[in-house]
Amino acid sequence: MSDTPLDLLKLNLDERVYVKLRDARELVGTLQAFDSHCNIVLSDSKETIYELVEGDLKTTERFSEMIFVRGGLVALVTTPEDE
Amino acid sequence: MLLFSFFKTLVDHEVKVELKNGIELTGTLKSVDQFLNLKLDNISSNNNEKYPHLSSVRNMFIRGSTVRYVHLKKSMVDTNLLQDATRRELMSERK
Amino acid sequence: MSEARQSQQPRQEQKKKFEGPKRESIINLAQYKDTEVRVKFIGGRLVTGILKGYDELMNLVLDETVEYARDPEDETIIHKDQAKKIGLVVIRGTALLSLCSLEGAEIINT
Amino acid sequence: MSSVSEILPLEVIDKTIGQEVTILLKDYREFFGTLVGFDDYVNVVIENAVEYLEDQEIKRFQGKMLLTGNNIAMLIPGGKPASN
Amino acid sequence: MESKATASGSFLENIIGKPVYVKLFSGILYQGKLESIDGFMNVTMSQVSEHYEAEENGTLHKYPSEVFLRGSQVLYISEK
Amino acid sequence: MSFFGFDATGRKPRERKQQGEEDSLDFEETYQGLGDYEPEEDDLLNDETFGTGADLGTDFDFGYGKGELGAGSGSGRAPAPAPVSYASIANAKMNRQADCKPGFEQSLDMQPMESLWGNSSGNQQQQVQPQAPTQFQAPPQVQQQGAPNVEGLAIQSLDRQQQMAMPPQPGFYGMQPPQNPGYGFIPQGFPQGQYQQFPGQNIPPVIPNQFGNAGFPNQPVNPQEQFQQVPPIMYNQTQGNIAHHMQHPQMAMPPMQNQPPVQPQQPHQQQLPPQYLPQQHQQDQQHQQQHQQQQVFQQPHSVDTAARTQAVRSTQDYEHSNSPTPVPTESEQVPTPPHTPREYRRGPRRFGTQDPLTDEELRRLQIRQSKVDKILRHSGVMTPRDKDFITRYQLSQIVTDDPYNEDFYFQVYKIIQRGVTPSESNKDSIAKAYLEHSGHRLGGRYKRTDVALQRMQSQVEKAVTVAKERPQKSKGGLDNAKEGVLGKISATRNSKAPRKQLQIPTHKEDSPALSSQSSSALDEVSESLQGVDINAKRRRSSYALSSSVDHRTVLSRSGGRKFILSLIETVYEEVLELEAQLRSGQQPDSSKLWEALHVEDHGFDVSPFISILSFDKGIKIMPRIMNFLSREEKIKLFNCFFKELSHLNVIVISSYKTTPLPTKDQLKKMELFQSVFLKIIVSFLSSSAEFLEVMSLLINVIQNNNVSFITTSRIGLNLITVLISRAALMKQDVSRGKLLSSVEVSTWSEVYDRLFTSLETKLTAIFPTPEYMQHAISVYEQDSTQYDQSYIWQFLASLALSGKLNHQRILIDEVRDEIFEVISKAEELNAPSQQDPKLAYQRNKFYQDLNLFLNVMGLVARDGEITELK
Repeated sequence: MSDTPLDLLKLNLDERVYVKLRDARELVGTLQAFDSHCNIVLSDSKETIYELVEGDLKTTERFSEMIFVRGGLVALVTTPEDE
Repeated sequence: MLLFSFFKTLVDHEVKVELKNGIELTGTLKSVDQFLNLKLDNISSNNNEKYPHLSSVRNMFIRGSTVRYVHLKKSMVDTNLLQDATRRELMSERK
Repeated sequence: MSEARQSQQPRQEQKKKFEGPKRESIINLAQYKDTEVRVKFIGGRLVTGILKGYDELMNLVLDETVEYARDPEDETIIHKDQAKKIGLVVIRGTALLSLCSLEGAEIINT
Repeated sequence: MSSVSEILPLEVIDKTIGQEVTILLKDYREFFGTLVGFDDYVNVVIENAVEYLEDQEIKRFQGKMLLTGNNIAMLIPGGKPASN
Repeated sequence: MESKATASGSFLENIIGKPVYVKLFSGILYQGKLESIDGFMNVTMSQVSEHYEAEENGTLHKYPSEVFLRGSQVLYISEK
Repeated sequence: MSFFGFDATGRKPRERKQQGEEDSLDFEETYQGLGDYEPEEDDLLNDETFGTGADLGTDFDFGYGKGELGAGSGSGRAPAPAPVSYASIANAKMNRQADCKPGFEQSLDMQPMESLWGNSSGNQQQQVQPQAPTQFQAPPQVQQQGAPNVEGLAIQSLDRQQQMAMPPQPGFYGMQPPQNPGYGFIPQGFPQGQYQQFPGQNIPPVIPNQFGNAGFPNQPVNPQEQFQQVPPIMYNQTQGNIAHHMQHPQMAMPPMQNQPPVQPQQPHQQQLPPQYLPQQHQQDQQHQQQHQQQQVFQQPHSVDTAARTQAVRSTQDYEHSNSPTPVPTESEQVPTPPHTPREYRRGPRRFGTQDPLTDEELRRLQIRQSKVDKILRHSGVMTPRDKDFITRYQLSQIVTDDPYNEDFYFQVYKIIQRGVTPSESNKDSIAKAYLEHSGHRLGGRYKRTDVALQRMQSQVEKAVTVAKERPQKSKGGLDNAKEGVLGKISATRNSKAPRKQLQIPTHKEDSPALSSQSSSALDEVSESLQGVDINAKRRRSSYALSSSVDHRTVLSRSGGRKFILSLIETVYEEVLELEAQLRSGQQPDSSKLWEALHVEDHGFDVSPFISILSFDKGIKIMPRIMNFLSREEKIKLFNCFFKELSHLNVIVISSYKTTPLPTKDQLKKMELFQSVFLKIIVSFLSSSAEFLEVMSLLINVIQNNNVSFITTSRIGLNLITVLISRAALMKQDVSRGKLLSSVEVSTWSEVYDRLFTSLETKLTAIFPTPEYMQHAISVYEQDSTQYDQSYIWQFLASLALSGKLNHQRILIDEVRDEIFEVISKAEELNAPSQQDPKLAYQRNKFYQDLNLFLNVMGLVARDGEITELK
């Protein structure tokens, strides 16, 4: 049934997913929607932004109850370990 | 076309669009097209100091490809319907 | 597993289908054939060479090609001395930024 | 312009099948290996590849590798003289 | 949709289920078992470990469950 | 020659065509020599675009050169030739030429447009006459009427214009009124006020920069000069931009059963599963529909600017096409529009006052005008044919002949939203709305009536097929690129799907690696489990009271998380298919659905069906599944459910033993299960279950589970309560005409005994620990300060009800302490000092719950002691 990659993504509908973006950002949220461009809609999402500030790694976290993510930025999607 | 369909239901709602260059714009979504370009009305930017040139702008056309996120309210979305719509989109693409 | 060696025939047919309804490109490369040209790439690479062949998709074939190293920090600086001869080269049209003829021109250090 | 010259780029690549080739990407990356085949989008399949980043070898591979075409800038039949 | 065996197509067809390396444009290398691939070059892999450029640089992360990699970011897919 | 003056070869497009390009798009025939300017004898569209009489200018100035814009300019139209619209010319031309194009069917692509849009002067659906040039005359006057006095039009009057919009012609989904320059009419659906170009100011529509030519930024450069453009002339990204605010027809699709967006995550589902209304066509409902739509769209629903800009754009085309005056050559300065003093709003704040133009404003107008003229000089990048080509191409991307499937979310969302008026947003209104629309067997009012959407769609289909056929005739080829002067638009670049980078041989059979995945889930199960003896007697559930059970281990024993998730997705797909079949009136065949549920699949330790229910989305789909299952299948499903109750994730997380400190999400999941699945069981039991079938469910629970463990879970206890109370009810229900047969009575007493003995001495276990209760309250922030124990006393009451005297005595003995604890808690609240009504309510509730149980045995607790019930 889940023979193509997008089907794997479909399995995770309504489940928590971990999305890694191109620009050192990560999101964990409940997968509500996606399309073949990999545009994604997550609910109750937590975004983690990694930045190098004066040499050391700074992480900022932001929450959003419903968020649309542009497909072009998405690099990786999997299920989160445990939140 | 799923996301296009989704955004159409958000018209006249207030959304926060975050661009790839970090600018965040809160405004009322006025219209969207199949490339997910957005038109926002009476926008206010929350990181105004960083981007003063936006202070006088009232409505704006945003090119879809420059958008990073669009933050919405849960009340605007019927999640079960959206998930079913996603399933249908995949089913129709597979046919 | 023998890789599908593209026999001549499907290559021909495949290529033609690929182009679909031809559209003359707006630059007539025939005039540059066998002359020296300079090619800039998306992403900053720079080469010069003798234009040997081309197709509608602006894929090019250059001979006696020389690649110029770019200055890591500032893209615009060209180190003429750190040139590398790389011989016959096929250039992908999709990566082409600019192409110009070098007849009567000469690269200077900037 | 007469649309095609005698020497067609895709034919040059076609002739390189079975021989060594260096592939330069748009960024600072290069691959050197035996060209196995390529497709309409000029995605390239090479064998026993060596991956270079800014002229430094970072990885050697056995077996085949599919290199996506949308980042390929140049293909050098027979490999790049300086680097191999 | 019928598709004739292109070089890339037949290569991919034979490596499904095998251990592979997949590198993205960002330089991140993923090592694991190739589960499936589609026409957009999207990839799913299992038992995945993540490295920067090469394993020698150490493992950044190990993913317990299946991983989806987006096609437009894939630089190469190679047999292990 | 145009800016891209190429095609140096000058060969006739006809010959270029013969050059053996047999498989090029026949679409190409009508768009041959894109961007060329030699007069094309055989290009029909060319006439349609330029009109027979007009000469082919070298430049196309977007109609802003000569043609006066802003019908309300008062100074009347520039002396353009009599307004002969393209459509009429095209009609005449088409009729003459229809025979020479064998493939080109007689019906023009104009015809359907006309009938669709009718005449804006209100004669709705008048049949299409072959020559309807007059059809296109109406709009300009209407435009005139609509804007009697533009001079000094304040913003209010503009808005008023929009309010008294014409009753919306039933617009159609997903299709922008084709803005082809040839169609010089204004869709009737657009309120008249739309067409007011900002008085005295000709702002050209910006060329969609999607295809690379310079978009004219319509924001004035310097901030001070910024003024509120009314109506905000925002340029329109693509011609095909769907003006979703167009009056889309009232669609009577029943809403999805899920909660309305107003309460997005509201856990309780509506009981009645959604069904999509079977689509039937019935013409006779038309006027009734018409009336309905107008009524629906009279709400103060602002027509969004996209619709307005859309209309503005069509106006410009109309203007241009209407007066094909010779296009100014480069040298000829574009004449600035006549400078009759124009009053218009200045300054963002001053609304409504209509003071004459101050000099300063006049000067600013000048600057603005010069800027506009400077830009205009570079117009003409796109020939009208290119614009037309782009429009049709975009149209082909957007237009869909199956809006229900392609625009599913939007369509159904709108129905649900409209169905629920903000005031009564509770479940019943959804049910009512759903019932009204649905063809549900409980009788929706619209069961057989036509649906506005279907009828509207058929009307659109004619228009759509023509628009769709043209650019998509060669959809098949992967790289059927359409190239125009502005570069290559390859079909793979469209918005529907990203570019395919690879062709993967899709023949699955011979590649062994792939075949194992593609086989159906069932053979996969049997394949992987050859060793296990399928019908081995299932071991008693492994749950000792104390063992902590992890959701993952349960999953792994039923095929693994991925396997279960793929089952759920198959189930969803089946349900969607079946609902689609229902919608199209066919008799749905639910065999595949039943198979996907794996209820009868004993190949695993834990039945996959139970694991399906441990995912929220598995629970949520159950009501919709029930729609399609037969009675027998439902019985089997419930038997399987009760047999493996202790494997059910929601039982595990709702037992204070296995989940001492439940998280908020877990509590939400319990809530969801309670509201969805428990309701299904209750409704099934009450409507169609036989007595012995209830008995078999109970036996399944007792035999295959550690009943005491089940009772430590609130959900488990409720489930058992439901069963025994149902049994008790059926036993007493004399009205059903037939008393229980002796067999039924004896089975019931035997089953009761088995149940009772399995709980005896462990009855106190049904009471959660105080810490658990405290935690549950705090996590779930229930306003009440006390953990609601009513479900426990209901259980005890139903147990006592069906038990004999000795059972009741044992019950009381075992829970004596809990009884007195409740009484003492109630009395604590009775302290005279506290008059807080909430506490009083809470006190009564304590007694109420307790008495539920005590009354069964003729006792009552009141004011601190228990007495005989009189």
